[in-house]
Amino acid sequence: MDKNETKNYIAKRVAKELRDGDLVNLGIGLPTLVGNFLPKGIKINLQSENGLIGLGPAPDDKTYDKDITNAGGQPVTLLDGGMYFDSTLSFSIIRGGHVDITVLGCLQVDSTGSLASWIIPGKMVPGMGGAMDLVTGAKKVIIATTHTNRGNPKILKNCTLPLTAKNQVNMIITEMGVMEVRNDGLHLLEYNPEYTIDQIIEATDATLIINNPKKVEVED
Amino acid sequence: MDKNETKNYIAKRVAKELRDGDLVNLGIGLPTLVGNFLPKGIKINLQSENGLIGLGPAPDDKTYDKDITNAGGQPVTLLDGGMYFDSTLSFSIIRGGHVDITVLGCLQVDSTGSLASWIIPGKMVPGMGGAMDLVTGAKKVIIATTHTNRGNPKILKNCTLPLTAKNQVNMIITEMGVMEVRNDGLHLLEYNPEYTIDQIIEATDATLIINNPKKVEVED
Amino acid sequence: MEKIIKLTDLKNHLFDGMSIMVGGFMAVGTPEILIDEIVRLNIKDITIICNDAGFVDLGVGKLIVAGQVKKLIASHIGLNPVAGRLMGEGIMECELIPQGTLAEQIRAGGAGLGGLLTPTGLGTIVEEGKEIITVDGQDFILELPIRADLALLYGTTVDKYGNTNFTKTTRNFNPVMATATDKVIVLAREMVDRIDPDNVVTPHIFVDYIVKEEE
Amino acid sequence: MEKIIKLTDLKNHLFDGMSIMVGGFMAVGTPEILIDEIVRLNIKDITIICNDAGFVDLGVGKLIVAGQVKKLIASHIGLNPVAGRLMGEGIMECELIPQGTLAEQIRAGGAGLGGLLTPTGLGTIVEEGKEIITVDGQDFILELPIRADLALLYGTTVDKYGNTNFTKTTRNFNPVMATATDKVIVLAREMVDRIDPDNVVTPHIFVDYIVKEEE
Repeated sequence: MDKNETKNYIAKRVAKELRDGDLVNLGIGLPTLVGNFLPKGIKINLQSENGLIGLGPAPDDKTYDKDITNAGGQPVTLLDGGMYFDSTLSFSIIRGGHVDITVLGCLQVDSTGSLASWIIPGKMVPGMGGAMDLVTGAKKVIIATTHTNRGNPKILKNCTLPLTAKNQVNMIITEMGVMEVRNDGLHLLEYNPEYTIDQIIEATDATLIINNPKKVEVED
Repeated sequence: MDKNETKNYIAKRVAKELRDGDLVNLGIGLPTLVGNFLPKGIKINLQSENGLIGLGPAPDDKTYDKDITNAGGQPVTLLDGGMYFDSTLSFSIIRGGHVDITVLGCLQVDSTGSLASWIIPGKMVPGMGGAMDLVTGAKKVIIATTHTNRGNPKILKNCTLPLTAKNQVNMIITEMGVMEVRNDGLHLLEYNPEYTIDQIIEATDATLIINNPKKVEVED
Repeated sequence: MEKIIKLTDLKNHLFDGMSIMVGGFMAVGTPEILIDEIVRLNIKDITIICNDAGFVDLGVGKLIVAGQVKKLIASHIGLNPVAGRLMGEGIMECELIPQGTLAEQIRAGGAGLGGLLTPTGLGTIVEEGKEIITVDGQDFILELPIRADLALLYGTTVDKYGNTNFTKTTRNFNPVMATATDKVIVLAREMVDRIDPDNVVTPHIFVDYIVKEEE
Repeated sequence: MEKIIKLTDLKNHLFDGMSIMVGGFMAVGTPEILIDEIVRLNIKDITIICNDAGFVDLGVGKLIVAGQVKKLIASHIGLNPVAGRLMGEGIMECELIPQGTLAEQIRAGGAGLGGLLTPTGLGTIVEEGKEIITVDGQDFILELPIRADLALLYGTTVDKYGNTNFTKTTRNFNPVMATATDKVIVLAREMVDRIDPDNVVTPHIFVDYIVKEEE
């Protein structure tokens, strides 16, 4: 798989976690792709924390409106039934547990469900934006990420960078497989048959609990 | 003065405390009358804590709308420029210090600016409604009340009934005069020349600090 | 998902001992026919969270008069003498809360906050049994979130998605209650095709079911 | 009271060392020409409270690039590399706050609350130096109110009273900031005769002055 194929593969598998009617917040980058691969018959509501529900596709020349952007500042559109609101209601929705699923990227994620995604001290300090609230408030937190970063594991026993949230991640989905954070550790539930289990273990710093994992199934 | 004249006298004197552009919340009963006696050229904004600013007069048959009521549940109207909002914004306005003046009645009020107005244990327990927030949040709290209740003082050294708020009242206006709560006690700033100073002292349980009080001036 | 249900379906969402938030201020903005249905079904031991006790024949007052309310959480009960009597006789538990604090507690319940610090009620019996927290030398009462099993709201205009608006002073506690319960049922005065996305007060994601006032 | 002022009157409300809340999210909903005027006037040592650092040539980013900002309080600075550099070099103080916490702190500042309890940031550096309060066995961070001297907002439609609405995603932090400062100035994209009283977002009592975008 090339880079784009990898991203789409991950996004397709994440999309299978969505249920009809879910309120979903997708982070910038890879997570945004999830919206392209919704299972048939499934309608979800996409929230953007800058103040809308009913996020539609990027506009064309005709539908472009500079007053409608997503949390990344990019122009978007609003679907029928969607609406706008201010930042306090937006985060009441997020912190209050009204978001069913949030999908985010990471710098690091670990076997206790802790996440690091907003700062590399001395190097990159973009800020946490809405990520800390999303990870704390959403009913289900899915990290969608490449399994490694330039060959270095991103899935660690314990995050070493400053955290975005402690013990809040529920699921990690990569091009290698699907992992779930449980009380006893990180379970490999599904694996991509393009990789051997040994390769996955090798690419993972965290200890994986492996108990008859299934093969990942996504449509081409 | 008969009962109505007394009430109007008090309301007229309270009205002189209002400044152009003030946001004002008037309690049910006597305080409501204040709106009838605004000084010339003064426009104020009346708030009702159930969710509006721009309270107008009671409706006639033509303007009656069952969806527009004040905090007493009575039908009212909305003036040009007025608007509706929900209870959280209503009390952000009140608690947040955005109300310039609130005028309320009382069961008891005392020389420390404490107020009792919401419960007579075992007898009458209407509840505090929005009064505690109003008295705590408004920039200036004026108690508009008859000086006594069936001959018994309402202006006490210390309230004996459960409090609505502690040390929040700024001014007490009765048919006998105008009193201000200061750090050193209750000052009689103005008196109604229909009464002697001795009569006022006699009708007041609290100690009055009296230092050349002026005569109350209200228009007939 | 189809959100519109019949009034008679309301029973599927009710149970003895449940807690219900009811929108409205002195019964302005209260979904009366939903209340009537609960009276008819004789659901028992309800905890009601509402701005006030309504009147004996209007709003949550009807549930109180019918003896169905175990506990009332409200800011004011003065216009329903039966509420005062039942409270005085110890038949109905009644927790009186300053109106602004009640609004904030419900908001906290819906917004995932663990509580809020308010100056309202300091030095009064409202502070009894509560934690006092000092910030920069100033005291505040720590008030905790309130949530309930169900919210019953009265929407003026509702679209098919469940977006809901409340006209004039019927708004009051309705929008905040929509955020703070496990389930939200709106009585719709009028169903409309569309609400301007800039003017939606309660987004559809908060609304689980809609009952049309005129079926 | 006449609320409409000229852009050149803005200087009467500015001073070195002041704190300013600026509406907008990545410069969407930011009153650009008010920012330009502050750059022109070269007001110094400003504390800016804004969702983010804008861009080098948009939003509060322009003030940062001009070296006028002593301290920035924001949730995100990633799209303005100058902000990151000035922060890294210790030239500009920067307090990064989770976006939802920032919104709540400003709300608390406007609503007279002494603070709020949030789970956001627990177990991260966000909790450092803050009081942790346990409610029913669950930990929360006590976050304190934020206020400022001035708010600069971008209203889409404004009536002569100062009632203000914000269209689409330009709304963001604008309405809450209107509540939490000593003075509020709105840049009006369009003056209108009337806003439906059911649809007013920011009531006129919060708005002190209005600058028309097209004079």
